[in-house]
Amino acid sequence: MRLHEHEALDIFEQMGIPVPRRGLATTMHEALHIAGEIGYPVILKAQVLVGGRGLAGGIKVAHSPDELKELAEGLLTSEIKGLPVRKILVCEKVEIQKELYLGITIDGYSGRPVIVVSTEGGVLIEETAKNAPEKIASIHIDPSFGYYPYKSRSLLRRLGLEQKIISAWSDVISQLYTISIRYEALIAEINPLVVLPNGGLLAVDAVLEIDDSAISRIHLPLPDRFERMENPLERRGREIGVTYVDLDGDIGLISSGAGLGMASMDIIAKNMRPANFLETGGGITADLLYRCMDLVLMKPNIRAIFINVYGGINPIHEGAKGVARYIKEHKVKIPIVAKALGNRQEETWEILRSAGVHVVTETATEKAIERLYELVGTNRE
Amino acid sequence: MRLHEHEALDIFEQMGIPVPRRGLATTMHEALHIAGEIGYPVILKAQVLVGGRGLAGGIKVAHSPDELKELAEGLLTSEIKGLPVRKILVCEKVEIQKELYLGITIDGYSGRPVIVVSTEGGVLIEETAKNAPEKIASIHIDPSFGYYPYKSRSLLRRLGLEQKIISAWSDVISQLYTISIRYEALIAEINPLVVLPNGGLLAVDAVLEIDDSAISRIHLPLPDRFERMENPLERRGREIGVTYVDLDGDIGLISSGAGLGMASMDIIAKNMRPANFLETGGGITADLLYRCMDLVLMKPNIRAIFINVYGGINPIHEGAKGVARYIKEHKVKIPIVAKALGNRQEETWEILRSAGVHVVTETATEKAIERLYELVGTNRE
Amino acid sequence: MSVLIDDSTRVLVQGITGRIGSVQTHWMLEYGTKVVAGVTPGKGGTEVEGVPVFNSVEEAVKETGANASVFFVPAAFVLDAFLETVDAGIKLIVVVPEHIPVRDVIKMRHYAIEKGVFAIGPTTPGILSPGKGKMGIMPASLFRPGRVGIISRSGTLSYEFAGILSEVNVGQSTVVGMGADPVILRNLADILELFERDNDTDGVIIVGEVGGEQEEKAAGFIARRMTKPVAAYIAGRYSPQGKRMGHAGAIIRGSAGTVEAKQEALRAAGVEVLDSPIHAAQWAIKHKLR
Amino acid sequence: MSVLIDDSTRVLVQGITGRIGSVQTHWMLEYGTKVVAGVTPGKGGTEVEGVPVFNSVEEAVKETGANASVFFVPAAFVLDAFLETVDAGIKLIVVVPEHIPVRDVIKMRHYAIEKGVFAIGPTTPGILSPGKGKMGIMPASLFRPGRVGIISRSGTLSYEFAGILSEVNVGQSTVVGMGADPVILRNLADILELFERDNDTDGVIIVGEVGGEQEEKAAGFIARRMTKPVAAYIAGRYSPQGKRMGHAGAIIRGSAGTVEAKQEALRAAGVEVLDSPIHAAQWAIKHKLR
Repeated sequence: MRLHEHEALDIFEQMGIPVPRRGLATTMHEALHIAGEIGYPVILKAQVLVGGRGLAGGIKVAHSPDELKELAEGLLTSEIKGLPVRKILVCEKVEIQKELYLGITIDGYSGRPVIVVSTEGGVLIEETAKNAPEKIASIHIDPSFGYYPYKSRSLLRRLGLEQKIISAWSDVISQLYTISIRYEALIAEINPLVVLPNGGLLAVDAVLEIDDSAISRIHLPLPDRFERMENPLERRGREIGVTYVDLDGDIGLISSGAGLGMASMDIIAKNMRPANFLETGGGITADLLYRCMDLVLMKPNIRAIFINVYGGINPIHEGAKGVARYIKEHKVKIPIVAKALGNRQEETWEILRSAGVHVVTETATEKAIERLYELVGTNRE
Repeated sequence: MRLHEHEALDIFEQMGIPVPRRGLATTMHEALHIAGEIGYPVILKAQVLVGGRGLAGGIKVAHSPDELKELAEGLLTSEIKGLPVRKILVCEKVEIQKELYLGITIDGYSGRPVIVVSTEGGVLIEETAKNAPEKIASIHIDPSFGYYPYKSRSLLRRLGLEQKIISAWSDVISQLYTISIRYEALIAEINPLVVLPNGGLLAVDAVLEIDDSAISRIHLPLPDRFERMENPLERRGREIGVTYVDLDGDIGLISSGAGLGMASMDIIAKNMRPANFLETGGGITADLLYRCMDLVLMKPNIRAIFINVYGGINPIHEGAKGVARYIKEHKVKIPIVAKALGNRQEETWEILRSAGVHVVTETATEKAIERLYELVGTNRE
Repeated sequence: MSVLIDDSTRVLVQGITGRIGSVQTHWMLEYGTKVVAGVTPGKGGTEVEGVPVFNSVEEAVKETGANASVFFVPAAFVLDAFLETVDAGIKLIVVVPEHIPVRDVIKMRHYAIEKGVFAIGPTTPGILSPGKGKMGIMPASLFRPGRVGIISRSGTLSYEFAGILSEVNVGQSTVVGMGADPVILRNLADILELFERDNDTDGVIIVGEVGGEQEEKAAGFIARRMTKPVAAYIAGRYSPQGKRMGHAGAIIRGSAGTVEAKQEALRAAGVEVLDSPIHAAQWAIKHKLR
Repeated sequence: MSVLIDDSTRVLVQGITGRIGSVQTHWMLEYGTKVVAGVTPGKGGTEVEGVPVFNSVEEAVKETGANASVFFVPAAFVLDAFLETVDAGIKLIVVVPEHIPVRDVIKMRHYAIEKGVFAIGPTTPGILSPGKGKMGIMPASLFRPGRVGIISRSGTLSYEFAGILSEVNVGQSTVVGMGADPVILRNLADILELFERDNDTDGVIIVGEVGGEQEEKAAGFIARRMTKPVAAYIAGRYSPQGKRMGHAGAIIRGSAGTVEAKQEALRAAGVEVLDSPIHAAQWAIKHKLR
């Protein structure tokens, strides 16, 4: 789960990390009020869960109430990379002497937490990593030994910084590391960590992504995981327990397994356009596939559905019953192609066929999608 | 810091360990009210911080309101091993099928936490350890690997228990281990852990001793460390930052270092009686020794004072100034013998001598106490 | 011999009394796997599908000589059970469950490696050696014996590739699901090494996915050490990106983890990159792998 | 040579800019100790008593060749600084401060032992080799060179014993404060072993205390391995007991940790048990130790 910037800043502040004065606004009037308390100029930051928000126009500076009204109004009626802006964070604008980078994540390959720092923070940090690797330093944390502050001091000395910054920054690293443990973070990041004219540090942005699998054991206040999903179809997917990603095509997809789903999308995309990605996970039941059919068809103008499932851990014959029931109850007329192999495959085919589903018995998804393409072609209006 | 049984039971309960229904009473009427709510018979337990409380008459069973009145009244006006009983815990009396033992402590020699269990809990547990060691099992926890529940299951299997008890007991061990970490416990103990007729477990006693050096970093509600000290002189010692133990003799003692203090007591005790143990630690100042003199003399009938300090980390010449000032301001007449060696010893002797203190310049404490004995002998009334 | 599973493999099923554990035990037995014991604390003394259930791994190993374990334990209990299993001396562990906290996986990974245990998963369909046995949830009908190894990040795509090969009479030596989590218990390169050493394997197919850096790191291993032909398919070219936040991962990897970057790294290591699963068949036939 | 401190010892003082750190640096230098560097993070570039101060142990070691460290760091920061010191390659560490949480000491102890570092303390007066140098807070005037080793749990009692010997012209080879906490960084038996191996030591006095089991365990070592005469004094016979709660410690030890139990164990190992510190003089003279 990714937290919004304002949620992450609140957590960082509780842990003692210096953060800017700020307030969250959902209307232009709220923004005006907050800016009045902070004093101009202020920064307006769209609270949307995408990277590269600044370059996409989601961050503005307002120097006066009039300018703020215009900018806040504009942001609150805009979309950033397809996401509507519902909230904006109004922040004090500080004088920036230098922008640093601090990130803590899990290095998947070595299976250890890693702390990454750079003296060249800001939006182009990944460019810095490529073009000036000497300005980046990182340290892996041994999972049984754990983190200690001296590790940060040693890391920062490698960047050739003055001791005053090392001391202050090392404190921020220790605090962020504690957050990353308590909140089971996959990513905890401050970019930029600003050096103020007085030499102090300020975290002017905050990223915190929590391990979904660990949420139930984090005994700390957390925002609701479902409410935050902007897209109603994706939220519905979460509710019924499947991964649903909304796309802009017209071919519905139900698959078991993320890899199989991705491969299906890749093949569909060769000459059609997927309407969604849907991955059931290992918990298929008749009811689940009934709901999946409903979810896929919530989107208007779906021209066909492709079902691609394997009976390994999943009882696909049960799933088939749900699909068949949905088709009958809702009198689904668009073509449905299914590839369903594995344990109890013949039984599954039987159920699907009797509901009018086009069952493909070859193994290759390519073949099934060829069949789908024929049907969609025939069916084209 | 040792917690009272009722404080420890509250913490155990919060963590999910099953504990008896109970209430804390400071008066007979409160006890009556609590017993009424719980239902008779009830157990009355004196809340005093000593071991062996049960054998010393601190635990009683009341079968009726009349009996409770008499017993509660009796307990609340009694002393257990010299400590006045100010509070009693009124507990439900359960039917006991078996008494188990569970303790978690730090094994000082190997420097590791250790979990100790026995199928023969109760007041005679240390006898069991000697006479029936096969009924005791223990497991050390590697400090970097940490504790996991399977360690408890494996430990309990060694006692030849049935699986149902292993499962329930293993849960209690995991909970108590978590407590021992969160509360930086030196000892966390349940004795007895009672097996009920329905096979469930109940912690009917609770010991929790917290590492004083770690208290400042435990961010959990804790009772006040000073208020709980029963003895006003010992409490005063804590307040001024020294270790003071009240004894029943008449020779006052001020020493730097616990070992030196203990050796001094051992030697004094050969033919006199120490009034106290007082150890300054490494923070001697003029003010501290002024306050130590005051503390030692708070006890009436002190016949002489022995000061035994070394100037290693301690500025003993500063300490001497405090002693001299106290003697002058309070016109102390009883004999004071001082042995003060180390850095700046001559300066120290000079200050003490000019205040009328008998300074012994030989190294052996034995010699100084011989001098003290002569003076006390002479001074005897 | 074959990779990881052979005639001496005596399988313990952890969480055998659960819904999935018991069903999968049935399928594993039906496939001829030597399932010798199950463990569910508190359910010792019972039987599932004729297999004796024990309260602890220690007892199961002692009583049955189990030397490999497959997990169907609820995610919250996997870490504890895993450490118990390592301590009991089991040297091969397959962790099927998904949704295990990544910090638990980190602990499991380090403990297993330290103790010389070969563990795969989590979120894996397991291991299947056609005609020899299986540990996990792979549906047996799609596999047939032969000499191609498959290593897949995705469970269902591993079935797809095996099925595509089987349809053209290309059999498999062993199919291994490496697991799909951000941290896995053994990396792709470690598993490739087993196939490189295996006398029953003549070529290997890697079924990868967008994200992470398993495939890029494996490319390095292949360039340096693999002598057998390798093909690779990377799923997720069409997957929507752009919602990524945080740069730390990309900075450490120095790679974007995109399908293109992975394909390029693999190609540079001499791997044949397959555009679609169905091309696996031609590749195997071209290399005369049966 | 002598135990732990010799001519090659180059001492680093951690927390050198603090009140106690700077005063004790003065005394250590005055005693002839080679104090080559100090560390206080944030105070690098300054000097204390003419000794250069660095921000990190790593820099101090690199610039000055320091190979031993003595701690005057506030208790809350000791663990972090200790691990830093071990990582910087220092092989002898003396931790003077008291009131360090026992769970911190546990981590320090295990890390030091794992990395082959000899550390003593916490709550120790340190180490003094008369005429050679000292690391810690022992007041030099009480010590004189000779061939008796002293190991003490109590700081001030170690001075007392050294002074009593010095008064009768019995010198000391090295005096070591083992530390007074429930867990210490090196156990008594480990320190005894150094004295047994030391060519400059002819006999050893152990100054113990009531509680714990250091002396009992040391008795085992002495019986098995010590060839030099050993005397022991145990303080605390008169100490009030009876407030002890909790049995776990006593159950593991299998001993009450009383003065009598310790004396008995030591006597059984051939140690001469001293009834009072002053008897150390006669013992040394009897064994012709100078």
